[in-house]
Amino acid sequence: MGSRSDHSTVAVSRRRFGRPAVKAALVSTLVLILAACSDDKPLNTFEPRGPKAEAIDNLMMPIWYVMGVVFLAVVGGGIVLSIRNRVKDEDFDPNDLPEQIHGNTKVELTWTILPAVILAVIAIPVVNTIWFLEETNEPDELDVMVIGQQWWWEFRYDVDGDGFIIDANGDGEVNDDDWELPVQFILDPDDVATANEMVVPAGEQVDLVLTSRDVIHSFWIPRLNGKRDTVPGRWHTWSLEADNPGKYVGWCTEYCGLSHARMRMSVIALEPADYQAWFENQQQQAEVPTDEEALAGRTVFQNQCISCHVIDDGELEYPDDYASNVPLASRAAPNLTHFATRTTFAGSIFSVYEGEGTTAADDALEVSDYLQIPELAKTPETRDDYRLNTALLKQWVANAPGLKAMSSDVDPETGVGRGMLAFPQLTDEELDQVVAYLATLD
Amino acid sequence: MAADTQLHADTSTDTHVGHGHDDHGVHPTERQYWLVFVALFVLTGLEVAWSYLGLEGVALWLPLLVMMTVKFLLVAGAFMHLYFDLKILNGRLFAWAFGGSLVVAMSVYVVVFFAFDMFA
Amino acid sequence: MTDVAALDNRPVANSYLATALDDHDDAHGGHRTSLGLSNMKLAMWLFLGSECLLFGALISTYLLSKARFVTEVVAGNPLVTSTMPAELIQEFAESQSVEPMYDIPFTSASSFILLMSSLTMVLAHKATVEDNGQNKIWLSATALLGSIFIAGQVYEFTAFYREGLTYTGNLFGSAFYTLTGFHGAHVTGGILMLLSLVYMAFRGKLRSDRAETVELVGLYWHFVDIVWVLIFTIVYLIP
Amino acid sequence: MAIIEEPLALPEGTSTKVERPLGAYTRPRNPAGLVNWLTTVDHKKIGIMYGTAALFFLVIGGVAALLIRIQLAVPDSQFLSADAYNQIFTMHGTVMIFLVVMPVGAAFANYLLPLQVGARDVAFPRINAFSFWIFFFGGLMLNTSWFLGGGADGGWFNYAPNNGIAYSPTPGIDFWNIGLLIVGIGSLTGSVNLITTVLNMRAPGMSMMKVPVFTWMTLVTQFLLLLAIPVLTVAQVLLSTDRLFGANFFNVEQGADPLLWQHLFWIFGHPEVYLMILPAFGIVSEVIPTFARKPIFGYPFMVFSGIAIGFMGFGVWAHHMFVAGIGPLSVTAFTLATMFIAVPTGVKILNWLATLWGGRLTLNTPMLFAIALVTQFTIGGLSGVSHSLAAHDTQQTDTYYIVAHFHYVLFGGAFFGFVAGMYFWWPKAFGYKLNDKIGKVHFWTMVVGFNLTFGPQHILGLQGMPRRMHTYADAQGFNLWNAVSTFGSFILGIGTLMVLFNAAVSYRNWRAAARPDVGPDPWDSRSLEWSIQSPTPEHNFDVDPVVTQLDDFWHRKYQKDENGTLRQVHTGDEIAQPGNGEGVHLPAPSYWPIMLAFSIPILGYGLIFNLWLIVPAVILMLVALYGWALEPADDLDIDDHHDHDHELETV
Repeated sequence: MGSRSDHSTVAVSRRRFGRPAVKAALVSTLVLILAACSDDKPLNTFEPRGPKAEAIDNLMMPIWYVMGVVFLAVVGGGIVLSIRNRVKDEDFDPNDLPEQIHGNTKVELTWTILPAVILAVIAIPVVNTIWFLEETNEPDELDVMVIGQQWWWEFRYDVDGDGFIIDANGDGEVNDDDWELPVQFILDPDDVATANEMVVPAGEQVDLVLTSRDVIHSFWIPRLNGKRDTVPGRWHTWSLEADNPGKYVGWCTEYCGLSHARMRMSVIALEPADYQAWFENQQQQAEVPTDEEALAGRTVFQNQCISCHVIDDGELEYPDDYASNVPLASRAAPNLTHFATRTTFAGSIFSVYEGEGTTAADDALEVSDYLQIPELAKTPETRDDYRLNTALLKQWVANAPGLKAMSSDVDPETGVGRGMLAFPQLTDEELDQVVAYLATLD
Repeated sequence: MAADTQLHADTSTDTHVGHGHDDHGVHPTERQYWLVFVALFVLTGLEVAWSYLGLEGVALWLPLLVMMTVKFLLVAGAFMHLYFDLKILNGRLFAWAFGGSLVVAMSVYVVVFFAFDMFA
Repeated sequence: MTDVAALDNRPVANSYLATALDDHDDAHGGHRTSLGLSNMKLAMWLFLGSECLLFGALISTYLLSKARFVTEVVAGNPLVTSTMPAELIQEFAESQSVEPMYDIPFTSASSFILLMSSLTMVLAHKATVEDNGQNKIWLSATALLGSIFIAGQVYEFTAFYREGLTYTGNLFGSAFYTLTGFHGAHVTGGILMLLSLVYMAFRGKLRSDRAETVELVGLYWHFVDIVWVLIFTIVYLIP
Repeated sequence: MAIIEEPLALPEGTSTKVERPLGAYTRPRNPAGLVNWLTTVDHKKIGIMYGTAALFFLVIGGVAALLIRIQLAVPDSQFLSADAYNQIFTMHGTVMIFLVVMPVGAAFANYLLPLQVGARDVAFPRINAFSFWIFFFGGLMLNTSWFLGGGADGGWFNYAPNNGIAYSPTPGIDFWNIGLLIVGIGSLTGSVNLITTVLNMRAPGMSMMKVPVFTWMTLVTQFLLLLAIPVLTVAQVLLSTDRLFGANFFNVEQGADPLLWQHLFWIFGHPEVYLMILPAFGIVSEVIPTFARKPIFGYPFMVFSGIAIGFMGFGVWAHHMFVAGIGPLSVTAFTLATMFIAVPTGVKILNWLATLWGGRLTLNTPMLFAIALVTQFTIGGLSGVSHSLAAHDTQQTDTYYIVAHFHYVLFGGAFFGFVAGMYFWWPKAFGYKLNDKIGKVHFWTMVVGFNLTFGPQHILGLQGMPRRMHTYADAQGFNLWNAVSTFGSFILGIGTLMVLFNAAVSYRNWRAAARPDVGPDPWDSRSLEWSIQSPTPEHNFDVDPVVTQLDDFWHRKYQKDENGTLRQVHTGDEIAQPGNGEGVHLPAPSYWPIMLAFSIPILGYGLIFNLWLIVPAVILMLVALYGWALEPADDLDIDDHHDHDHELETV
C-alpha cells in the first residue's frame, strides 16, 4: 500500500517528453500567426473604417493590453510555480512539509478589492461607449430600414423624409399610432427598396431601423459598427458610418435556420455626389425593354415571378390582394426594379457580374466604377472586366434551391414559402429571356 | 446522551446530532387557525370590494398588492408554520430556503419587466 | 455492533473508531441529522422554493402577454402581416377582439373555497398530531373543497370558451389558460395526495407517527393556495 | 437537549412491513448483476452510472464535434448538407451541456458528497436512483430524434421564433423540448436530494465551515439547479404548447415578443453556465492542496467567492442579449453586473496559485490536469471579461471568439477539472490507480489538441467569422485557422479516447497483478472519503466520523511534535476505518424509481406522436408512484439483525 512508490517509473520520461514539444508548439504558433496577418480579411474587427467601429476598437485596445499582462502573470505564474515547487517522487519525504499557510486576509482582500477598483475605472469608458453607439442623427437625416428575411436582406430608403410609414389612420400626422394598422397601409409606397447591398454616402452617419419578416437575424458590418439583431415584431435602431468610399462586407450573425451561413450583405459607401446619382436612379421606374428577347423575358416574369418579386415599370400587373402594397414595397422576395445595378444576389453569395473585384465575398470592388458597372458590362471594350454572369443567373432562376439550401415549400396556411422555388417548367430559351430582361434593369 | 453533550461543547453551534422529528416546535392552537382564516376571509372580501370602487392606477393596485402580500404572509406564516418554525432551532432555514427563492424569483422577473418597458 | 477485535493491530489514537459516537445512534444511518430538522420537510421547502421560480415565470409570461395583447397586437409584425391573405388578416383582427369577461363574484367564491381548504388542511394536521380520530373528516373536507375549486375552474373555462376565448385564438388566451391550468394541475395533484391520505386515515393507518406525512402534503397544499392568492389578485382583480 | 428526542415508539403490535406493495411485487433482495444496477439506490453505484452514461453521451457529442470540424476544415465544403450541419451543431451543444457536463458533475456529486460529509447515503436514496434514471431515459429519448425525423435544428439556445413549427416543422425541436424537460426533472429532484444531504446529514462536528470545498461548490451548484431549472421548464412548456397545441406564446403575428424566450432561456442559461464550472472548481480545490501538501489558501474566500458566483449568476443573464435590442439602459446595467463577476472568479484563481506558492508539488496526472484548469480557465475568463463590455461584445457575440471562449471555460475549465477528479478519485471508486505514465501522455495530448482546436478560434472570431455557419467562402480569410482547428480537434479526439484506453490498461495490469490493495489513502489526502477503504465499502463508514476541524483526516495524520514541528504521526492506512461495518443498516434496492422514470418518456412520445400513448404512460406512472409510496424506504428483512427503521417514506 505504499502510497508513492509507483511514481518512480514515470519520473524519467517527463523531462524528455515535455519541454521540446512545448517549444516547438510555441514557435510554430508564432509562425502561423505571422503568416496569417498578411491575408486579406474583409470582416476583420481590428480594422475599423468608421467612427463607431473605431470607438469600439479604441475602448478595447488598452484593455487587451491589461488582459495580456494578467494572462502572462497567471499562466506564467502557474507554470513557474509548478516547475519550481515540484518535488520529484524519489525526493518525496512525508515529513518534508511546506509551511501550512491557511490564508492571508490582507492579501486576499487586496486581490478582491483591487480588481474591483480596476473594473470600476474601466466601467466609465465602457458605459460611455455603450451610449455613444446608440446615438442617432437628428430626424430628417437619411434613414434606412433594414429588414432581415430568410435568407437575404432588404433595405428601404425613406425617400420623402417622412419616415417609413404614412398617415394611415388619417389623423393628419404621421405618428406612432400609424404602426398599429396592418402594414399594407403603413409602408410608404414611395420608398425605394433594394436588396443585399446597402448603398450609403461616405462620411455621413446613416441611421438604421431594423426589423425582420420571419425569425431573428443580426445585421453586422464589422468594419463600420458592431451588430444588432433584427427581431420580428420589434423595431431596433442602430447606425453606421464609413469614413471613406469602399465596399464593406458583413454577415448575418444570428442563427436563422437552414441557410444562415449563406445570408450575407455589404455596404457600399460612395462619394456623396455619386450616392445622390445612385439614389435618383433608384427612384426611377424601370423601363419596358425594347429588345425582343428581353421583352419576352418580361412576359415570363409576368407569368411566373410576379407573385413574389416586384419590378416597378408602371405596367406590370400584380395580383389584386396585393394591390395596395405595390409597386415598390416588395413582399417575400427582393424588389428587382434595379437589379442590374447590384453586384451580388441571393443573399450576397453570388456575383451578378464576373470579373476581377466583383466576387461576392471580397471587398476589392472598385467603388469608383460602381455606378457604371451595368454600362461597362455592355460596352465591348470593357465587357471582359464586367461580364454578366449569365450561366449562374440561369441556373439560379431554374433551380435556386439547388444552389442554396432553402425550404421553399409553401405553407398552405399563410401562403408563404421560405426561399425561392425551383422552376423546372421553364425552358432553356425562357431562362435566357428572363436573364436578358434582368440585364436591362439598370 | 453523554456523548452528545460532550460533542456539543466542542463543535460549532449550528451542528447538532439527533434524530429526525426534532423539529416539532410550538404549533398554533385551533383557535389561532380559525382567527387566521377569518382574517383571510375579511381580506379577500376587502380586496373584492376595493376592485369594485372603480379606482385606477396606483390607488387601485397598491392596496390590492398590499392585501395580497398580507394574505400570503398569513398563509405562509401560520398555516405553513413558518412563523412557528422560527422558534425552533435551525427552523429559520425553511424560511430562508423559501424566502430566498422568492426573492430571487421576484428580482429576476421584475428586471424582465423593466427590460420589456412594462413600467413605462 | 462494530467489531472492535478487528482493530487489534491498528493504532487507535486519532482513528475515527476511537472517537466514534455511541454506536447505537449511528446504526440509524440515514436518520442522523445535523440541523435537527426533518429531511423530508427540508426537501419539501426546497421544492417549494423551486416552484416560486416556476410560477413566477408563468405569471410574468401572463402579464407580458396581456400587455402586448392590449397595445401591440395589431401592429404585431406588420411585415409578416403584409404577406397574409386579406381574409386571414380579418380573422386575426376578430380573434383579437375577444377579451375575457371575468366573473369576479364567482371567482371570489372559489378563492374563498380554496382558502377554506387551507384551514381544513391545518386542522387535519392538528388532528393527526393529536391522534384524535378527526383527521379523516378534515382530510375529506380538504379534498372536497379542492375538488369544488377545480369544478369551478372547469366551469369558468367552459364559459370563457363559449365566449370565444380559446387556447389558440390569441396570445391572451394562451397565457391565461396556461397559467390557471398549471395551477389547476397542481391542485389536482394535491387532491390525489389528499385522497391517498383519506384512504389511509379510514384504514386507521394515519396515526400521529405519520403526522409528518400530513404536514408535508399540507405544505404543498398551502403553497398552491398561496399561488392562487397571487393569481386572484394579479390576474382577476387588477385589470 | 430539547432537540434530541428519543425515537418515536411504535404502537404496540403494529408493523410497517409491506410484504408485497400493490400485491404484485416483492422488492428486489440482494440482487446481483444487471438487476442490481437497475434497482440499486446506492449513491456510489448511481454516481458510477452517471459517469458511464455521460461517457456514452460524450461519444455522441464528440462524434458530432468532429463532423462539425471536418465540415469546416476547408471553405465551401460539401461534406455535410446545411440541414445535417444544423442538426449536428445543435445536438452537439445540447448533448454536451445537458448529457455530458451536467451528469459528470452529478456523478462526482453523487459519489462524493455523502462521503465527504461522512454520511451513509444521500437523504433520499430512491429519489436519487429516480434522478439518474430519468436523466438517462430523457437523454436517450432526446437522441432517438436522430432516427425519428431528425434532430433539433434550432441551436442549443433555440431562439424563438426560429424554434416554431413554421420554421422547424420536423419533430426535432419537440424532442429537444420534451427530452430536456425530462432531464430537468432529474436535475431538480437531484438538487433537492443533494442539498438536503449536505445541509442535514453532515458528520457530527462538521459545521458548514468545515465542509470540503468540493462539497461547498456542489452545494452552490445544486442551488443554482434548483432555481434555474424551473425557468427552463416554463420556457419549454410554452414552446411545446406552441408547437404541439397551437398556442401563441412566440407567435409574432399575434403580438408575441420573441425576446420573452431569450429572457426565460438565459435566466436559466446563465446559472447553467456556472453550475457546469463550479463542480470542477471544487475538484481542483481538493486536488491542488493534496498534491501541494498545503491547505487550500483562504478557505473562507474560496467558499464565499463560490457563493458570490452562484448568486451573481442570477443577475447577469441579459449579457447574452447585448445585441438583441434590449435598450441601452438594460445593456449598461448588465454590463456592470457582468464585469464584476470577474472579481470572485479572479479570487479563486489567485487563491489556487497561492496554494501552489511554497508548496511541495507532486506533478502527477490529476495535479497536471488541475493546474491546466487554472491556466486554461484563466484564458476563458479573460476572453469573458472582454465581451462583458457590451460595446465590445457587439463585435464579438455570435462569432467564433465566443465559441473559443466557452470551450476554454467548459472544456479547458470544467472538463479538465473532471478529468483531474477522475484520476484523483478513481482508486477510491475502483480500488486501483489509473496509470500515471499513460495519464501524462493523455494530459499532453489533450492540452495540445485542445489549444490547437480552440486557440485559433479566438483569431477566427476576431477576424469576423460568425458561429453556426455550415460553410464559409474562400475569400474571407478563414481558411488557415479553420484547417488548424480541425487538425487540433482530431488530436483532442484521440486525447479524449485515451481516458478509455487508460482505464482498460490500468484495469488489466491491476488484474494481472492479482488485484493489489491500493489502500484507503493512496494520495495522502485530506478529506473524509480517504479515511475509509478503497473501493468504498457498501456502507461507507463503519462508524460516524466525528469531525473537529477542516481537513480533519489530514490533521489526524499530521501533528506537531514536542518541538512544534509538523510531523506525520500516522499514515492514512493506519487510522482509516477498517470497513467491517456489522449491523449497519442500508436502504434496500427498489424497482419503483426506474419504473417511474421509464413511464415519463413514454408520455413524451405520446405528446409528440400520438396522444393515446399517454394512457399507458399515466397508468404505469401511477402504479410506480403508489408502489413507491407504499414500499418502506428500508427493507426490514435484508441482512440485518438490528432494530429497524420504522418510518415510511412517502415521496
